[in-house]
Amino acid sequence: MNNTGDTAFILASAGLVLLMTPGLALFYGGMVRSKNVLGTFMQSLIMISVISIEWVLLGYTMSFGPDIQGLIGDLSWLGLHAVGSAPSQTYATTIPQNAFMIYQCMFAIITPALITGAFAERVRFAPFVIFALLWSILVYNPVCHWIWGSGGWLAARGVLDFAGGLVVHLTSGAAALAAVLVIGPRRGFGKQSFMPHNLPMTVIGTGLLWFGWFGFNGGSALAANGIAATAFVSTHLAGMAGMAVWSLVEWLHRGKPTTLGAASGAVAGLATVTPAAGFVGPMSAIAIGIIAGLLCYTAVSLKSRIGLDDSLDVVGIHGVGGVIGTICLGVFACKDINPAGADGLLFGNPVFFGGQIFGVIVVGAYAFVVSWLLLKIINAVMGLRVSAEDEVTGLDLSEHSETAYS
Amino acid sequence: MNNTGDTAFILASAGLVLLMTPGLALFYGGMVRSKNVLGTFMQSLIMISVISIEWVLLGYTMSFGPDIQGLIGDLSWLGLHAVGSAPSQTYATTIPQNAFMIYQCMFAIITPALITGAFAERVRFAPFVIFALLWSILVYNPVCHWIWGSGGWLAARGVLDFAGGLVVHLTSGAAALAAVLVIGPRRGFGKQSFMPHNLPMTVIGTGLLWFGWFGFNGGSALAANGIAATAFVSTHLAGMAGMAVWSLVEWLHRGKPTTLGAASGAVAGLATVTPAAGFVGPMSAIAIGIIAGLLCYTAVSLKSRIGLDDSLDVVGIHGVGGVIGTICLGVFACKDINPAGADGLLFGNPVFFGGQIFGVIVVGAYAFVVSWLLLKIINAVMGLRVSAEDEVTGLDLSEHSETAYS
Amino acid sequence: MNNTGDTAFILASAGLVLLMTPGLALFYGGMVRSKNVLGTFMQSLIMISVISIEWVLLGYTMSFGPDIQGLIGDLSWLGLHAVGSAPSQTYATTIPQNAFMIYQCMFAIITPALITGAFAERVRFAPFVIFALLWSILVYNPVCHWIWGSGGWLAARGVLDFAGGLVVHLTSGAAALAAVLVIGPRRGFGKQSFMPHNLPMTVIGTGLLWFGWFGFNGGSALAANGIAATAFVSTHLAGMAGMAVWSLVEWLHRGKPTTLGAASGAVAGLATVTPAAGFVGPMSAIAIGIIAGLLCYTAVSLKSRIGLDDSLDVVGIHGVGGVIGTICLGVFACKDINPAGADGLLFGNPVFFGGQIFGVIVVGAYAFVVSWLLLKIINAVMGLRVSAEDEVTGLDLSEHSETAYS
Amino acid sequence: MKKIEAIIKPFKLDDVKEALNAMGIKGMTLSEVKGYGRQKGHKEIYRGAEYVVDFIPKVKLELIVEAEQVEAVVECIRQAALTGKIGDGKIFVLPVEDVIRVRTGEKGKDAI
Amino acid sequence: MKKIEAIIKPFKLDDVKEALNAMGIKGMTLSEVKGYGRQKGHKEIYRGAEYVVDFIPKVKLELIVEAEQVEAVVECIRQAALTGKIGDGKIFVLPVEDVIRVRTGEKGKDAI
Amino acid sequence: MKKIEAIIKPFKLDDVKEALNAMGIKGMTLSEVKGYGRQKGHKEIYRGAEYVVDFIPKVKLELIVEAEQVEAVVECIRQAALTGKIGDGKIFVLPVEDVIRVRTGEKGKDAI
Ligand SMILES: Nc1ncnc2c1ncn2[C@@H]1O[C@H](COP(=O)(O)OP(=O)(O)O)[C@@H](O)[C@H]1O
Ligand SMILES: Nc1ncnc2c1ncn2[C@@H]1O[C@H](COP(=O)(O)OP(=O)(O)O)[C@@H](O)[C@H]1O
Ligand SMILES: Nc1ncnc2c1ncn2[C@@H]1O[C@H](COP(=O)(O)OP(=O)(O)O)[C@@H](O)[C@H]1O
Repeated sequence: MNNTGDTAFILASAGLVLLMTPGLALFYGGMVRSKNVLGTFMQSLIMISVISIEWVLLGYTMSFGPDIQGLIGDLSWLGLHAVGSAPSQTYATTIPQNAFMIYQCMFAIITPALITGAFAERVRFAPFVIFALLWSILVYNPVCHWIWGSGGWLAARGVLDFAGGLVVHLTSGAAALAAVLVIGPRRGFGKQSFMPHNLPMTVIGTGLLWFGWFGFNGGSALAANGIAATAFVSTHLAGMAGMAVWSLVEWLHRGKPTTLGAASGAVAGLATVTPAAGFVGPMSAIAIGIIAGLLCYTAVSLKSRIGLDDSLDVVGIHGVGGVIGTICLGVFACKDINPAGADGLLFGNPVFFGGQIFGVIVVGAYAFVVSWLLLKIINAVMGLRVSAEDEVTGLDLSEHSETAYS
Repeated sequence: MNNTGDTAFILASAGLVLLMTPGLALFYGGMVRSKNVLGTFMQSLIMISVISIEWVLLGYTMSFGPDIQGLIGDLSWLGLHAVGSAPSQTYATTIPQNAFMIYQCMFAIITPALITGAFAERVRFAPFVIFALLWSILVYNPVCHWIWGSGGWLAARGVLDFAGGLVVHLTSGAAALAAVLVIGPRRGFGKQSFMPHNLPMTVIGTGLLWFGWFGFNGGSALAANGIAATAFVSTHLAGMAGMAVWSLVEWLHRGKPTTLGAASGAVAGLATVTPAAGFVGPMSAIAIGIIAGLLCYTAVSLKSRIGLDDSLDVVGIHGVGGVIGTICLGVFACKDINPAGADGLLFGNPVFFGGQIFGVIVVGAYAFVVSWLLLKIINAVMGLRVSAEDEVTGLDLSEHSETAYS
Repeated sequence: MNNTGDTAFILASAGLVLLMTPGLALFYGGMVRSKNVLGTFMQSLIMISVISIEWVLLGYTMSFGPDIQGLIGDLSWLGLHAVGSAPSQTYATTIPQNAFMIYQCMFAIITPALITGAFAERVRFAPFVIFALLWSILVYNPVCHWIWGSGGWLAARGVLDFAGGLVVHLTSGAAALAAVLVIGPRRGFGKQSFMPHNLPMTVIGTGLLWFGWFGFNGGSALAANGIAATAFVSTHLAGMAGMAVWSLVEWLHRGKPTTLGAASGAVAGLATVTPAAGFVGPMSAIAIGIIAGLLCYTAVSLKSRIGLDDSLDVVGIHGVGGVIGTICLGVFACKDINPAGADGLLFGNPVFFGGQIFGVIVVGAYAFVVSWLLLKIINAVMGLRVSAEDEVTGLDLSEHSETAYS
Repeated sequence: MKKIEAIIKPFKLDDVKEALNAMGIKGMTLSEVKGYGRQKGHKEIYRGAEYVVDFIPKVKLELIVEAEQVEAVVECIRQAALTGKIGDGKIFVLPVEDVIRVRTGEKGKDAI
Repeated sequence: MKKIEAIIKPFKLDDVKEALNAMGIKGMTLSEVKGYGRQKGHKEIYRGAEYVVDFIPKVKLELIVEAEQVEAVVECIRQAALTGKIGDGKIFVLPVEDVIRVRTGEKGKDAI
Repeated sequence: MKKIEAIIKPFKLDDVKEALNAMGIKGMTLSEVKGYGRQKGHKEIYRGAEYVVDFIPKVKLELIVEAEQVEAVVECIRQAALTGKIGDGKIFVLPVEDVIRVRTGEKGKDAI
């Protein structure tokens, strides 16, 4: 039977997660040069179309359809066959199944959009769209099934991921690393400095992302209950802690706390707590946010050393965040907080901790390898990069025949 | 008895629909020249004041008050008399009536705001406000009663409109057409090109509109139930399909997919599915979005030919969207999806299909004629257009003594 | 027992109130010069970190913990000890206590952020952070306990404040006045004019604030019931009335209605109705909005006369709004609307009216004096103002080593 | 060769450009400037207070032309930019000693 | 007639404008420019990395004055723009051959 | 002393700046301008319609140099700004009568 409160909560959450995609577009768009802002937007926005269509036709059944060997869902829900407004027997049994389906769709949309920050300002639109579509089918859907699909093999091995540390942040972070290696740096990288063209835009994006994250993590309880409240609280506390720590570290390290630093720390904290949100208490969430701020700041600072042009720090924030969040869950998880969860290292359960690390290795390796192959193939077939001249002109004009401001 | 889940859902939806008005201001504001952005904002924002006051005093009882001859509500709820937090016996019987009242208020606000895109950059503030007020009383309230008021004559003839294809989009689209004819083109139309001054602003607006549309269509189920989930899903799928198709067509037609094209296609899809959202299945919703993208793109392209300066394409997107959405409902409606709905042509029910076309003709003609007369009269009495000099200076300075950026 | 509808509603409301802080940052940021926009943002954003950490460790138990003499909560909930997802016996008994805790946290965050508008463009980041932290502990928490904490002495004397006219708006307004006196005007105040650098940004902020205010006032019913609907309606109506009146008065007084005027009137109406939202009927809410528009406009206009540089009019809008809203509640409150409330002067209850005035005097005086002392001390110890040169350079570069636009 | 600098009202730019094209002038550089002069600035309102903004947006055209063209070009710009109202702007003629085209290195007349 | 171009610190603009008004100069054109010179640029931080931005915002004033006024105007601007710190800017004096007022067609002195 | 005005492609600015530094030129002023000339403008699409925007973003460099440096500086800029494609820009040389440093009041050569 559908519960009105749970239904209201999940539909609201689905709306919030959808809002994160334009939010991400703004977050990224503010950081690029003004000649690339629309191109950067488009790479996120078009995911709403490309992935939604993929999801309703194929992705949902691959991810959540009846299990095959723990590896993938079968095709019995192809094109949403038999997915109506009656609740599912397996997932979110108190809300219409199409509400659950569309809520999950929003996760599938934003995940490839996250990757785009890694190769900002230099990739052609067409090959990107093809990459994102194939990536979603070959990387997102399987990993989603392994962890969230009933019968998924990683879930069966006890790996936990409340709202997407592995499924969303690590997969996109690993793909981002592959993309940086395959696509290479922007022209003038190292010589010129590429300063953000519009930091207020990035701040608006951060605000919308934070707001949406409540739906992303809170909604992952799939009901308006105590776990949802716990996840909501963890999300907020890790976000605020990440923001505080990044600002502070930058203050000590560089002499000033920056606005972009605060925004980056917030996103780092929010991303890192994602896998743990509904499984840990508030003090653990704060600890996770602090760790996130420290390690992501370090990762981002190191990056410049090794000369990788992960332009908007997808690896340093989402990749690293997904890894440490999943491992932190192995440390801080507590059954008193969520009986459906597990006890972590802190609560004397090294087995679960080991399982989380196993999950990180499996998902990270799988996502990286498949992404790398996909990018190599697409690059060989049609070329991922814009021409040197187009890169100088900027994506807005060369790829979309538009100018952002006039 | 008030149901907490339904109440939470409708209040949240009312908030979302309110947010659409600033969203629309941004969507439109980004497309005008920088000297007119504040004037464009104000035409949307002030509707929140003008229409809200009209609605609580008069509009609500005209639209939803006890029926007179199927034509209009009587005045027994004047000034919200007897409209309290107890549920209505007639409408949304599981939530406080004042929640239903304020939710409907948000629809009344955004409808005249939609019209403003047609005569952007050239109309005086004062006569516009008077027009909007009278238009709401003479066009919006009656049409709203005919279709959504209990006893409304179009509803009685079986015309369906889930969330406002006729009540919101066709009325505003028809008024927009009248306005374009009465007010005429901007100075230099055809000679100069009027490029958008800030496309990122338009993208922010699109994001907020999409987000709000979940409340607009989802909330129109008036309860947090399966129909709400169905409407939510249809909304998202039609929006994403409209975005995909418009981008694709523009790509083939002009060589590049544009950001504004993606945004326009999304709004076209969202507007077009509005009347159908809670009555059709997901594949039908996708079909509706595809049709919307194709036909709205065509309409907008033709416009320039016939030399009408529907500046921000209200006719081409909301007018056309309202018409084809209402007709598509006549085709795709399915009782298996919503027993309270109807079966469409596809499901062997030409009668219902005919009724929808009848609804389009009646509402389109009524809205166009009354709007045209209103505009003619107001124009004669006080003049709708700013002076040539003020048009050159821009609305921001001439009408509001402000500069947007400095 | 947790009610799903109430839980969904309060979590959604908590998200909305969080969104108000970036909304405020945009509202303020658009009004400053472009060299100070990031510095202005940071003063709001960092509150999310500083106050959240303070709240979970200390603030929540000080405000809502078991009462000591009606003055303050004891420390039994220090660090959220015993605050879990089971409902509280005292507050919001149908939702998880941690949901109530985080919802209240959002109020604590935005209150000191409101103050920053008073001393925009001239204060150092470090001393501001210290001030905000101490202010929250010494002003916000006690006042919050007096009025909303069970056993609070002002509550015991029958003082009512639905969503923060005293707790949020008057405390911040009084602190703003103290800050203006202690810190003094910007360089060139009176000589130069400081025009807003980006009014569209201010409009975006206004839209988000209005949207968030539904959670701020509606959520203060702490359940998805008729009172929530009543508060939601009052909020919208006072906001729209404030916007209408400010625009109109400015039109008559200066010859044009301005966009910033509309935005300011909206915020004035929304702030003023805050203490009354759940206790008054719709017509009273409109009256309150009208009074707010008139008096706040007057206050803001007078300010310039007496040469105080309350840069973004925190005193004139939030201080004055908090005062008149609380007093208006003493006039318009009505038990037919909310039995848990009171009858006001209009309904023949001068005692309650007197009590409200008493509340205003006590809270206003307390907040002003403590804020003034705090600012004096911090100023003496570390200096609140940036150097003359840094003020010329702007906060973005001098305090954060960033440039907003490039 | 001479340099002509013309300060005109922004909305006249298109007319001026067309007029110059019509007479075969194919190259120019323009920039957005703010002007101060006889033309009164506009009033702005900020929270119920009035301010006068006395720097007015103008467009500045810079063209290098051959000495013998100066007369004609100046007159052409003047006609196209004329509204007859205060603030129509000014045209300055300055001496130029040399012109070089980056692409080819051509100098003088050929570089224009 | 001469053209005076002054590159000054933006926050000094109001003072300079007032000083010029005081001596009866009623017309000028200004533009926002970026300057590069002895004055060191400022440091910016981007995600924990430091960059130096060495183009500094300046305001460029352009005024046409009669030859005999040049001395006085230059000194007036200098006084008003002076802070004594590096980066105060420069004033250039260029020859002008003719000035035309668009509105009236007046030439030379009368056009200023 | 002479004034050199160079109109170049924006993305060449860094190269030009470095080249000038290399030859000891430490001062310049630059502004964003729009150029119109042989180089064709770009196409923009607006709701399915096509427009050509024929004003192209350029950067304008202004430097005052001593007469004897002009040759060298012009050549230096030309080399650094060269792409060989249409639209590379122009360099103008104008006479300057005097230069004053605001900070010190120094005149002529010393003020550069
Ligand atoms: N002496 C001057 N030097 C430089 N620019 C000037 C001078 N006088 C006027 N201008 C420019 O010409 C524009 C128009 O001049 P103004 O006196 O307002 O009108 P008009 O040229 O019709 O008399 C001014 O806005 C300013 O940009
Ligand atoms: N040779 C030059 N040509 C053109 N502009 C110059 C030149 N030298 C300096 N400037 C301008 O003057 C400004 C101030 O010069 P700078 O050397 O920084 O300080 P100061 O003038 O006090 O020595 C520079 O930012 C630049 O805009
Ligand atoms: N006669 C002119 N006067 C002023 N600026 C000019 C003139 N001709 C060209 N320019 C400037 O030089 C730029 C490059 O000129 P263009 O003719 O496009 O290419 P090229 O210099 O390679 O022939 C133009 O964009 C414009 O800014």
